[in-house]
Amino acid sequence: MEIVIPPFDLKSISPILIITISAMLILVADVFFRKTFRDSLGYISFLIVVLTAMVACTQMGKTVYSFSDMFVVDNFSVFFNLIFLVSTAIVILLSVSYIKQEGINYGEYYTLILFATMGMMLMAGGADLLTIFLGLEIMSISLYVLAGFRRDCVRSNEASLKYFLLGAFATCFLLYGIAMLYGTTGTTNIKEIASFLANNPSLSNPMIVTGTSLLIIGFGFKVACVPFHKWTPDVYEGAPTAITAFMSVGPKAAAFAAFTRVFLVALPDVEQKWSIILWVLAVLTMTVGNLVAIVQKNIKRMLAYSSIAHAGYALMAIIAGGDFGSSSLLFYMLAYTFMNLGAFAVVIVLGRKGKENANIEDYSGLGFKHPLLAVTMCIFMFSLAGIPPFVGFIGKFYIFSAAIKNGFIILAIIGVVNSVISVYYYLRVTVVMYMKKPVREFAPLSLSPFVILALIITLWGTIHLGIFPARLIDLAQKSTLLY
Amino acid sequence: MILFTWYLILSGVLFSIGAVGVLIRRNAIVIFMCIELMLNSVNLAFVTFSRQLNSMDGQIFVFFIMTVAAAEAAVGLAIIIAIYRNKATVNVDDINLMKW
Amino acid sequence: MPYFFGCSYLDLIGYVLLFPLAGTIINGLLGKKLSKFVVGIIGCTAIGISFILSFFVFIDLLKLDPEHRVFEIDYFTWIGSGSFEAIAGLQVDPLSVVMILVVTGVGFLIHVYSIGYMHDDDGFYRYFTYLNLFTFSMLLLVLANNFLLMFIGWEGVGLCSYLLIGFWFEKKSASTAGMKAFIVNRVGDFGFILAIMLIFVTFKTIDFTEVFHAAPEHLQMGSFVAIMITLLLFVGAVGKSAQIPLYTWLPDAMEGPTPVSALIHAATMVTAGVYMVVRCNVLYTLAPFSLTVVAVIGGVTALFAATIGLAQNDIKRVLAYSTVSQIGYMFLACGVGAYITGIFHLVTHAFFKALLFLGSGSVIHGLGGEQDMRKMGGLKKYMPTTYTTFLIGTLAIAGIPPFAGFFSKDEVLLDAFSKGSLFLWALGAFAALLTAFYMFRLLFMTFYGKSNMSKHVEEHVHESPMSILIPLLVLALLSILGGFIGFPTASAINSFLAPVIGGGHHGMIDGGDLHHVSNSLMFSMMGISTGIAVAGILLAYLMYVKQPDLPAKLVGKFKLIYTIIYNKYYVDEIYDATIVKPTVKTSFILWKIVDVKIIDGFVNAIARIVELKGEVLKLFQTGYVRNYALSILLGGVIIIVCSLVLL
Amino acid sequence: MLEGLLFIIMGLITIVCALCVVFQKNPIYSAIFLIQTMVSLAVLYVLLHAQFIAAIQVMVYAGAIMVLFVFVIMLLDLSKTDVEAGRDNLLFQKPSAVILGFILVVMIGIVTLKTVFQGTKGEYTPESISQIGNTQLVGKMLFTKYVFPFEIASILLFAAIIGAIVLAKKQIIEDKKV
Repeated sequence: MEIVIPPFDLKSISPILIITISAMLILVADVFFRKTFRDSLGYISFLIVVLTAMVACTQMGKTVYSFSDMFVVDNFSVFFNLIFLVSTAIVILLSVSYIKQEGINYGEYYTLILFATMGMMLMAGGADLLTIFLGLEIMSISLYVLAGFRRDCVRSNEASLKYFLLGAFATCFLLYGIAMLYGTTGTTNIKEIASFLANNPSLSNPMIVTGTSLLIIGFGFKVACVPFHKWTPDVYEGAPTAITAFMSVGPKAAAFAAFTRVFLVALPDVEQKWSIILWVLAVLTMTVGNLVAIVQKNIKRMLAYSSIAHAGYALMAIIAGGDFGSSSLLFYMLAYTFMNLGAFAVVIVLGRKGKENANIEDYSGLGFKHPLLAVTMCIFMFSLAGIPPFVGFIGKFYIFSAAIKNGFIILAIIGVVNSVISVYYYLRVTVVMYMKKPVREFAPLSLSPFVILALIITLWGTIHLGIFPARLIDLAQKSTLLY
Repeated sequence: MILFTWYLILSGVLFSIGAVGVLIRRNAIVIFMCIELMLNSVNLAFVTFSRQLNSMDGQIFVFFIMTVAAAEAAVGLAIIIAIYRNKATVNVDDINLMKW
Repeated sequence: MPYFFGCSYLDLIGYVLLFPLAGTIINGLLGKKLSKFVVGIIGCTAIGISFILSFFVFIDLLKLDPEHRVFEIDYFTWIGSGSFEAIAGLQVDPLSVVMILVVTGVGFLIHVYSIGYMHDDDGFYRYFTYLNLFTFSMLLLVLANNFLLMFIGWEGVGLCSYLLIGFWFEKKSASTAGMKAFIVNRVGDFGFILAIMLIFVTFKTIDFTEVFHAAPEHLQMGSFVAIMITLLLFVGAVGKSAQIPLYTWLPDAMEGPTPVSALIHAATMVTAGVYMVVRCNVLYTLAPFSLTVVAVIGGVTALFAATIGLAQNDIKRVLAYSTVSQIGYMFLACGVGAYITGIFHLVTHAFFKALLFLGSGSVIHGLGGEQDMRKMGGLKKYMPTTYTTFLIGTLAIAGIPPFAGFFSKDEVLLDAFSKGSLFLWALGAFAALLTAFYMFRLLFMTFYGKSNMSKHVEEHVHESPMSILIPLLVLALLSILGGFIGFPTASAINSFLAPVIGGGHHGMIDGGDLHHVSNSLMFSMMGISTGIAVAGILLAYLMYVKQPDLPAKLVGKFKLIYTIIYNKYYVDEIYDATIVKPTVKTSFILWKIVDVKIIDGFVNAIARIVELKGEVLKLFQTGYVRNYALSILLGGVIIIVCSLVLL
Repeated sequence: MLEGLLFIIMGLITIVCALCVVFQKNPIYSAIFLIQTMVSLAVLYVLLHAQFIAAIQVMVYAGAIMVLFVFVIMLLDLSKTDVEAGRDNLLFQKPSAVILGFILVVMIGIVTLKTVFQGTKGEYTPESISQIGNTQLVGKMLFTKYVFPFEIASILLFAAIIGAIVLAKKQIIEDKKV
C-alpha cells in the first residue's frame, strides 16, 4: 500500500503556524531563559500577534482549500482571524501588568492564550466539522485552564470547574449532532454536506433535523445564547479579569464564525426554514441578557449579561442571513471587540490584587477623581448601549437594517426595544461615576504603558470606526461567505 | 440493516443515561465520568455509521474524539484537584459561591 | 475680512459647528484650571461666533434666488459600499438657517445669562462644557444632510439634556430627573431609529435630498409604508418634543438650572421634533393619516398641558407645562399641513419662552432659590426690570397684539380652522384661553398683591445683575418685534421658507400660504383670538388681584356696601363655581391622576416591571452547576422537539 | 444470528453498567463500572468491524484515561467520604432529569427508526477493509487525508498537558524566588 502524503500548503496556514510555533517558543523561553525573558514575554507575544495579523492580512482576497479540504482560507476566515488577533493583542496588553499584580506571571499564560487563538483560527477556517471541532476543543481547553489560572483563588477554581463541566457537557451534544449529520450524509466535510443536501431534501429527514438542533446546542453554548448561557456570568465573574475580557470576545466570535459557516454553507435550507427557532432563541437571548443585567451589582457580571444580550443581536444577523446579514455580523463582532475589551480594560485598571473593585458602587465618584478614565468608560458604555456616534451604534444599525431588509421586522423591533432597555444599565455606570460621591478613597491606578496602549487602541476603534466606518463596512461586505 | 438501528438506539440510551447522570450526581468526578459515558455513546454512533456507510471517516473521527477525551481528562482532573486543594470538596453543590 | 474673499460664507457652515465643539473641548479639558471668567468668555465666544457666522450665512443665502437656496457640503463618505450609503455632510437651506439662527441667537443670550446666574456654582466649567456640547449637538441635528447624522445630533441633545438636568446631582431628584429624561427620550428614539431603518430599506438611501426626491414616486399616497415611516418618525418627535404620552420628563426636568430650562425646554431641544416633522414634510404629506395623528396629538397636548398648568404652584413647572402646550400648537399647525406656521410659532416661542424662563430665573435668583409662587408676591417694586420684561413675555405668550405670540398663535388657530376642522380649532382656542389665564395667574401671583415672602427672603430680595438683565431686555425686544417676520399680509418667513415645503420642486402643498383665506375671516379670527386672550387675562385679574384683598377690607367697614359688593361678587362666584372651579378642579384631577398617577405611574411601572423581571430571572441563576446543565438539556430537548414538530 | 445475540448480550451489559455508573454511590465503583462499559463497547466495535478502534478503546480509554480517574479518586481519597450523603437540596433536579432523559431516549429512538439512511456510501466495505487491514487503513488515512487534524491533535494534547501542569502543580518554582 502506497501512502502519498498530501502536500503541506504551509502558506495557507501560515498565521496558525506562526502562532503555534511562537507559543511553544515562549514556553521554552519561560522555562530555560526565565531570567532574561521574564518581563518581556508579554511584549514578545504582543509583537508576535501583530506580526501574525500582518501575515493574515496578506491572505485577503483569495479562496484556498487545503489539506484535502480540511481547511480553507477565504475572506470570511481572514476577517475573523483579524478579529481574533486584535482581541488577543489587546488582551495581552491588558494582561502584562495584571498577571504580575495577581502573582500569576507565568509563561504558560501567554502560551495558552496563543493556543486559544490558534484554536479560534481553526474554527473560523475549518472546512470540515472535524477541524472545527478540534479548533473548538483547543480553544476550550486553553480557556478552561485560563479561567482557573488564579489557582489560589476559590472563585477562579469555581469558574474553571463550572466552565469545564458544562463545556464538556455541551461538547457531547455538538459531537452527537456531528455524528448524526455524518450518519445521514456520509461525510463531515462542509462542502460535501452542502452538495448532498442540495440533492436530497434534508427537512424530511428527522435525523438531519435532530443533528442540526444538537449543533445549535453546541454552538449556542459557546456563544452563550439562552438557555445555554448560564455558565457565562459565573465564569466571567470568577475568571481573572483579563481572561474574562478575552472570553467575552474572541471565543464568542469564533463560535459565531463556525456557526455561520456551518449554517450558511452546509445547511442553507436549514438556515432559512429554521429561522423561527433561531428567532425565538435570539429574542430570548437579548431579552434575558438585558433584563438580568439591569439588576446586577458586579460590573463583571453585568458585562457578562450584556455579552449575552449582544450574542442575541449577533444571532439576529445570522437570522437575517444573506449578504447583508453576514456582513453585519462581521462588522458587529469587530465593533464589539473594541468596545467590550475597552470596558474590561477600565475594570482592570481599577482592580487591585485581592480586591477587584468590581462592584458598580465602587465606581462612585470616579468622574471627579479620574476624569479621563471616567470619560473613557462612558464612551465604552455609550457605545455598548448603541448611542451614536460610537461604533456600537453603527453596528446595531447595520444589524437591525439587515433584519428589516430581509423581512424580520418584528425581530428588529424587539431588538431596538432591547437596546432601549440596555441603556438603563449602561447608563447606571455613568450615573454612578458622575453623580455619586465616592464611597471611599481610590487606590492609585495601575496604569502601565501596555494598558494605556490597549485603552488607546480600543478608544480609537470605538470612536474612529463609529465616525468613519465606511472602509470597514466595505471590507465586511467583501468578506461574506456568499459573494 | 435493522441491527444498525439498534446500535444507534443503544447509543442514544447510553447518551441519555450519561446526560441524566450529569444532572443528578453531585460528585464532580462522577459527573465527569458521566460525560465520558456520553462521549462513548457518540463514539458508538460514529462507528455504527461508519460501518453502515462503508466509510472509514467515522472511525477516524472516533480516534480524534478519544484524543480529545484524553486531553479533557487531563485538564478536567487537574481542575478538580485544584479545587479540592482549596475547598477540600468535590461536591458541585458546595461549589456555588457565584450566583444570581 | 480679506480671509474670506472669494469664498462664500455658505462654505463656512462647518465652522458654525466647529466653534461650539472647540468650546466644549477647551472647557472640558482645561476648564478646571481656568478662572470662571475665562471659562465663561470661551463658552460665550464660541456660540457668539457661531451666531455671527450663521447670520452671514443667512445673508448669503438671501442673495441667492429662492429656487437655489439649497446648499449641501459633503465632508466624507460615512458609510459607503454596495447598497448601504451615507455621505456625512451639512445641508444649508432656509429651514436649517432659520433654525441655526434661533439656536445660536437664543443660545448665545442664554450663555451670557448663565455667567451671572451660575457664578457661584462649583461646577461652572462643567456647566459651560455641557452647554456648548448641547449647542453643538443641536446644530448638528439641524444641519445634518441625512437621517443618520441627524440622529447623532438627536441623541447628543438627549445626552446633554441628561447631563444638564442632572447637573445638581447632589439632589437626588435632579439625578433621577436626568435619568428619566434620557430614558423617555430613548423610547422616542426607538421609533426614530426604526423609521430610519425603514426609510433606508425602502429608499436605499438616508440622504434627505434623495429620499424626498424619490418619495413621491416610491410611495403611494397614504400607503402603509408611508404611514409607518411617518408615524415612527413622529414617535421620535413625541419623545423629544414632550407630547402626550411621553411628556412626563419635561416637567421633572425643571430640576436643572434655570438657564438650562430656558435653553433645552424652551428654545432648542423640544423643538427638534417639530423641526424633524417639518423637515420630513414631503413624507408626511404622503400620509394624510399620520398628519391627522400629528394634529390631534398636538391639539390634545396643547389643551391637556394647559389645564395642568392651572394647578401648578411652582413657577418653573407652570412654564414647563406651558412649553408642552405651546409645542402642541406647533404640531397642531404641522398636522394640518401648515408647516411654515409651525416653524413660525417655534421661532416666536423660542423668544418669549426663553424670556419667561430667564425672567423666572431672575426671580428665583433674587429670592435666593425660592420657586413656590405662593411664597412670592409683590415683587414688582423690588425687581422692576424683570417685571417689565416678564410682562412682555406674558403678553406675548397670551397672544395680545402686537407681541410675537399673537401673530404666530393666531396663524396656528387660523390654519387649524381653515385647513383642519372646527374641533382642532376649538382645542387650540380653549387652550389659548387657559394659557392667558394661567400665565397671568403666574404674573399676578409673583409680582402683584402683597408679599408672601418670609422675612429673611424679603430682606434679601434684589434686582439681578446686568449680565442677567441684558439678555432679558434683548429677548423682550425680540418678543415684541419677532412677530412681524410673519405679518399676515406680507409674511417674510412664509416666502423665505416656502421652497423647503414639498421638496421645493413639486409644490404639492402650499405651505403656510394664506392667500386662499379671505381677509374678513382672517381679521375676525384675529379678533376672536385677541378676545379669548383678554378674557383669560381678565379672569386671572379677577381671581388673583381683585378678589383676594378686597373682601377682607370691605367686610369690616361697610356692611351695606359689603352686601352690594358681595352681590357684585356673587356674579363672580357663580362664574367661579360654574366655570373656574370645575376647570381648576379638573386640571387638578388631570394632573394628580392622569399625569402623576396614570402616565407617570405607567412609565415608572414599566421600569419597575422591567427590574422585577430581572430580579425574577436572576433567581434562575442558582449557582448550581447541575441546574445549569439541566437548563442546557431542557433547552436542547425543547429545541429538538420543536424542530421535529415544526419541520 | 450469532452477531445479533452477541449484540443483545453486550448491549444489555453496557446499559446495566452505564446505569451503575450513574447510580453507584461510591465513585470508585462508578469508575470501575465505566471501565466495564467501555470494554463491552469495545466488543461491540469488534462486531462492527472496527478492530483498531476496539483496541484503542481498551488500551487508551479503559486503560489510560480511566486509570487516571481512579488515580485521582484515590489521591483525593474520595472513596471514604461520601460527598453525596445528605439531602439533595435541588428538589426538582432528579425527577426532571429522569423525565428529560426519558424523553431524549424516546426521541432518539423515534428519530432513528424513522430515518431513511441514504448517505453517500464509501468504498470501505468490511471485505475491503479486511483485505487491507483495519489498522493499516486507519494509519493510512491519518497520514493522508487526515494529516492536518492529526497534527492539530498533537497541539491539543500539548495544550492540555501544559494546562494540567499549570493547574495541578503544587508550587511553581517562581514563587520561591519572589
